[in-house]
Amino acid sequence: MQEAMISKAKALLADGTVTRVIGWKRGEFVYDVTPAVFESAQELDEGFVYDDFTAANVSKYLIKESRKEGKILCFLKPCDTYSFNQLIKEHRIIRENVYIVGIPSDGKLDAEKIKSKGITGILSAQRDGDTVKVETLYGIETLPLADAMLEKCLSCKSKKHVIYDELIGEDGEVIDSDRFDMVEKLENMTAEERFEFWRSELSKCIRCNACRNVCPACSCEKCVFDNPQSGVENKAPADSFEENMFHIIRAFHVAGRCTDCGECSRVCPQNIPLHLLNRKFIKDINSLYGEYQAGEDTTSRSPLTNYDTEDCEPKIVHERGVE
Amino acid sequence: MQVNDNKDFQPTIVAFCCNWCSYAGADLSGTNRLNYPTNVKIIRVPCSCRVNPMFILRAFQRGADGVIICGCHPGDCHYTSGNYYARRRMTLLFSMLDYLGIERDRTRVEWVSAAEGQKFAKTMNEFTEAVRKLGPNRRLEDLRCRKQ
Amino acid sequence: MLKIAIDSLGELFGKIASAQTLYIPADRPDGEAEYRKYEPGMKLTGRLNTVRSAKDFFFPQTESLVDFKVEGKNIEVIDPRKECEDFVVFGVRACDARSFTILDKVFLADPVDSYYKNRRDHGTIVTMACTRPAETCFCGTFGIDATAPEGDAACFSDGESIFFKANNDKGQRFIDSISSLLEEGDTAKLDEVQSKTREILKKLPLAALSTENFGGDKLNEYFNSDKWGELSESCLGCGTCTFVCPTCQCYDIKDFDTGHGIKRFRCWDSCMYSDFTKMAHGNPRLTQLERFRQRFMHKLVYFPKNNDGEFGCVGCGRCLSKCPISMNIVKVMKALEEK
Amino acid sequence: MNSIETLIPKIGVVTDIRQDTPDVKTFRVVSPEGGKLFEHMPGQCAMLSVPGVGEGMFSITSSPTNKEFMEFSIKKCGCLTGWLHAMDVGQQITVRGPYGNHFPVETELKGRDLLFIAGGIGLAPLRSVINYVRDKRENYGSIQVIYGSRSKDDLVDYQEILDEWMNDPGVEVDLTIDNPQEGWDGHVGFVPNYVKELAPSTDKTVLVCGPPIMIKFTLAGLKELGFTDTQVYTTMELRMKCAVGKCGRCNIGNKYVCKDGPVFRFDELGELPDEY
Repeated sequence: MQEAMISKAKALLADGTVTRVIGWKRGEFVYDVTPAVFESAQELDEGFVYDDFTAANVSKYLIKESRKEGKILCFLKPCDTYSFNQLIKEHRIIRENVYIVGIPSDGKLDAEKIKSKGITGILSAQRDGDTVKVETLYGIETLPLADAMLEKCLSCKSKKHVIYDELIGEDGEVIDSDRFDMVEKLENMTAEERFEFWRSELSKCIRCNACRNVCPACSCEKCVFDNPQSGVENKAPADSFEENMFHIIRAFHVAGRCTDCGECSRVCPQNIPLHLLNRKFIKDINSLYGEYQAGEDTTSRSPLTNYDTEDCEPKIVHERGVE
Repeated sequence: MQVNDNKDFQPTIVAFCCNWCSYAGADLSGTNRLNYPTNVKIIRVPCSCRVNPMFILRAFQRGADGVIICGCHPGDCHYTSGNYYARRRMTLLFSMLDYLGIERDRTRVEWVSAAEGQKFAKTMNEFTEAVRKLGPNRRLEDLRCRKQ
Repeated sequence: MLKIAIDSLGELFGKIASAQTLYIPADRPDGEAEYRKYEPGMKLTGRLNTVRSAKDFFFPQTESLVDFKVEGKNIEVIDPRKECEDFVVFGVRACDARSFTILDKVFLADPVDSYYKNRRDHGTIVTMACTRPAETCFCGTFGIDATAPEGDAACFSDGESIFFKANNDKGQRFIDSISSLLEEGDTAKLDEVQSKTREILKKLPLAALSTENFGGDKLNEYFNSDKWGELSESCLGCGTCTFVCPTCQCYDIKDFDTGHGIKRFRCWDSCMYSDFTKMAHGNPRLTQLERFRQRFMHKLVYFPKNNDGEFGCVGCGRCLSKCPISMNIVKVMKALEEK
Repeated sequence: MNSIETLIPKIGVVTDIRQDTPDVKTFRVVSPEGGKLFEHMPGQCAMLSVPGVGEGMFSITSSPTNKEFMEFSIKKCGCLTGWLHAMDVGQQITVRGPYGNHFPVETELKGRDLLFIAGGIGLAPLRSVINYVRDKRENYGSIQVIYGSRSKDDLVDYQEILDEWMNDPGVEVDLTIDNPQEGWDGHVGFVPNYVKELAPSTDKTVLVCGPPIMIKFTLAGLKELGFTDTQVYTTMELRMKCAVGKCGRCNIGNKYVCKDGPVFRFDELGELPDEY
C-alpha cells in the first residue's frame, strides 16, 4: 500500500495536479509517525510512511493547508473522510485546493495500548492474522490483535469513503458496529455508579487540550476556554467541577458534528475514554431525532440546528433508564 | 411558604425564564399573590434558546442546587422557533448530565405562558420540593465556591 | 548493603505510611501507572514510569498563592501558606530524580519560591534503579545513570530483594526510620543485575544521542535555523509534552472569584499555547513555529546558558510516547544537528 | 513560614489620580500607614493588581528621591488598566516589587552627559530617572530631554515639564508632536527625525523609551549621528506574570525581562534573538 501511495503521490506531483502531499513521516521507532507535508519525490522516498501506526487523522490540517498556494494531495482513510466532509459542510476547508485519494484501512495499532499490556522496549510490531508479534529489547512477545489495536478501530463504523477524487483499492461498506455497547452499559448502571465511573476517568484529566486541539470538529478560532472574557477560561482543572465542565461543554459543542473519528481518545495522554461522551450524544440523537451520521454528506441540517414540532420533551430523560 | 418536614435544607433554585411568556407568568403569579419559594432566583432571558449549556453548569458551580428553564409553549415562541431548538438542546444536555451521574431531578424544562401564573407557582413549588429531597448539589459543585 | 525481601515490601510501606504520607507508583485500570497515596494492599507498579512525573508533588498543577477579601475600596490579603507535612515519594526513576536538580535551579534561585521550598523541605525522594529501560529512554544523553539514581535515598532491586543506599542526610534519616525492617545483605546478584542493565542501556535505540552540539553558545545559530518550520508544522499546540514533562515549570497566575472572595492561584502553563505571551498590546510569538521553538530552545540552549551547561531535559521519554503527533525533543535535536 | 515570599502582595492606597492625557492617568500610591511601600531605583517596576481583575507590571515613574509616595503613569489599553482608570481616590490595590534591574545611575551614568529620548507613554519610566538626576545634579553632566507625542494633549506630564523641567536651567527640553495643532508653536515631526535635526553631541549617553517602531528608527538615527550601541539604554516590556524570573514567559533568548531587564543596553540586546 505504501509503495502504491508513494507512486501515486509522485505521479500527481509530476503532472502538476498537486504541489504538496500531506501524509505521515517515519520517526525514530516503529510507531512514532508524524503528520507531515511532502513537496518532492525525494522527500517522499526519504520519509513517507503508511503502515499499522499511521492512525493520525490529517483532515484538520487541511483547514490551514487548503488556504495555501497550490493544490494539496491528501490520503484519507475511510474514517478521515467523514471528518473531511464535515469540515467541508462547515465551510472550513476549501475543497478545490485539495485532491483526495481514498485509502483502505484495516485498523491501526496503538503503541500505548501495547505498552499498557506490560510490554516495554518495543523495536518492531508485525500483524499476523489475529495476533501481533512485538519484537522488544527483552525478546519477542505475541499478543491478540484486539489487545494492540486502537479502541477507535476496534469499533470501526465504516470502511466506506464518503468523499474522494480517486481511490486506491476497493471501497468498503458501512459497518454495523457495536460502538454503542459501552454507552449502553453505562446507561444501565445506577447514577451513583455512573458518577463514580466518570469521576475516576475525568479526574485524570491534566487539561493538556490534546483532545480539543486534535479534534476536527473543534475548529473555533478562539476557544471559549481560552478566552479571558468568557468568564469560564481555565487553564487547569482547579476543581473537579472544571474537569466536568470542560468535557461536558466540549462534547456538547461538537454534538451533531462529531463524526466519531475517535482522535480524542487516541491522543489522550491519560487514556480517558472521551469518545464515550461523544457517542452518548450520537446515540441520543439517533434514538430521539432519527439516525444521523455527521460527515456522511455535506448538505443535510445537523440535528442541533434543526427541530421538529413533534420532538420529545426533555422530561424523557427523567422517564427512561436507570435512576 | 413551603413546609419544612424536619429537613433544614433550603435549596437554591435558578430559574431561567423567557422574557415573553414565563417571566410574565412569574409576574402574574406574584400579582395574584401566589406563593412559591423565595430561594427561586429568576434570571430573565430573551428566549429559552438563549440558555447556553454553560449557563446551567455555571449556575451549579455558583451554588444552585437545581436549575429550571421556562419558556413559551412549543409553537408560541415570540421568535417562532427558539423554544424548539432549546428543547433539543436541553434534552441532550440533561441526558448527558444524567449519563455523568448527576441527579436527573436537579434539572427541568417547563413551558409556562404569560397567563399561567398558577402553573408557574405550582412548578416552582414542585421543583423545589424535588430538589430539596435530593439535598445539596455535591456532584456538580465547585468546592471553592461553597459558602464557608 | 541493607535490604528487604520484595515479598515484605507491603510491611515496609505500612511502616513508612504510619509515620508520614507515602506515595508509590501503582497500576491504574487502564494499564498505566500513577503515583498514589499508599493504602494497605497497594502494589508497586510493573511499569517503568508514571504518566505524570514526580514533579507534581513539589509543583502541583494548581496551587493557591494568596486569598483576598474585597470590601468596598478595601482589600484584605490572606496568606494561605501552611507548613507542609512530611511525605515520601517512593520509586522515583533516575530521570525524574534529576528533574529536581533542574527545578531547584529555578525555584530555589533568588528569590526563593516558598511554596516549592516548603514541599522540598518536607518531601523525601526515594528513587528506584531501572532494570528494564524502555526504547524511549535517553537519560544517558544527559549524563544520568539509570542504575545509580540520585534522590535522597536510592533503592536497587535484584529481583528478590530491594537494597537501600542513602545519598544524603535526609535519605539516611529515612533509612534509619525503617532500619528495623532491614537486614544486611549480599550484593553479588545485584551487581550482576546492574551490569546486565548497563549492557541494555548501551543498546537502547537512542543511546547514541548526544548533547555535544547543544548549549548556550548555539543561541543565534539554532534560533535562526530553517528547520523550525518543518519541525513545528504539524504541532497541534496542545500542552501534552509540557504537562507530562518532569522539568517544565512555566506557570500562569490567575484569579478566581468564588463569590465570597478572590483566590489567586497558579497553574501550569505551556509555552505551546497561543496566549502564553499575549498582552494587551500584542503578542511577540504569533505563530506555532515561534512557540514550538521556544520550548526546545529553552531546554537545549537557554537553560544551559543560564545554568552552567545543565540541560532542561532528563531523557525520561514521556513526550516521546505521549505527543499526539509524535514530535519530540529527540527529533528536534537530530534535525538541528543535521548540517 | 518565615521565608520572604514575593508572590504575596502588599496593600497600597491610591491617594491621588491625575488625568495626564486622554488615555493616561498618573496614580499616587502609598502604604495604608502612609509613606512608600518600598524603596526602588530608577527604571524598576512593580506589579500592581486588582484582585479578580488582573495583575500587571508597571514602571515606577516617581523618582526614588521622592520619600513620600510612588507614582505610576498608566495608559488605558486593556482589562486591568481600564479598571484602574475607572477607580476613585481611596481605592486600595495590591502592589509587589520592586522588580527588575534599573538604569545604572550610580555607575555607568555617573558623570555623563545624559540624553533622554521618549515617545508617548515611553516618558513614564524615564521620568523616574530624569527627576533622580535632577535631584542629584552634581553627579551628572548636562541633561537633554527630547520628547514627542501624537499631539499636545498626549504629552504625558506636560504640566511638570512646563513648570519644572523647562524652568530648570540645567535641563534642556525639546518637545515635538506628530502633526501641527492649534495652540502649538513648538516643533512638529516624529521623534527620530527631530533627534537627527537636533544632532546632539555623540559624547552623551542615551536613554530611550517609546513604542518599538520609534525605538527602531531612533536607534538608526543615533547610529547615523555616530552613536554606538554601548551608549544607548532602553527599557523593555513583555508579558509577565511572576516578575521573579520563574514563570517563563517574558524571555528574550535566555534573558528574562522581569529579572535580567527591563533595562538593557543595546549591545546586550544585539546578542539576543530578535523576538520582541
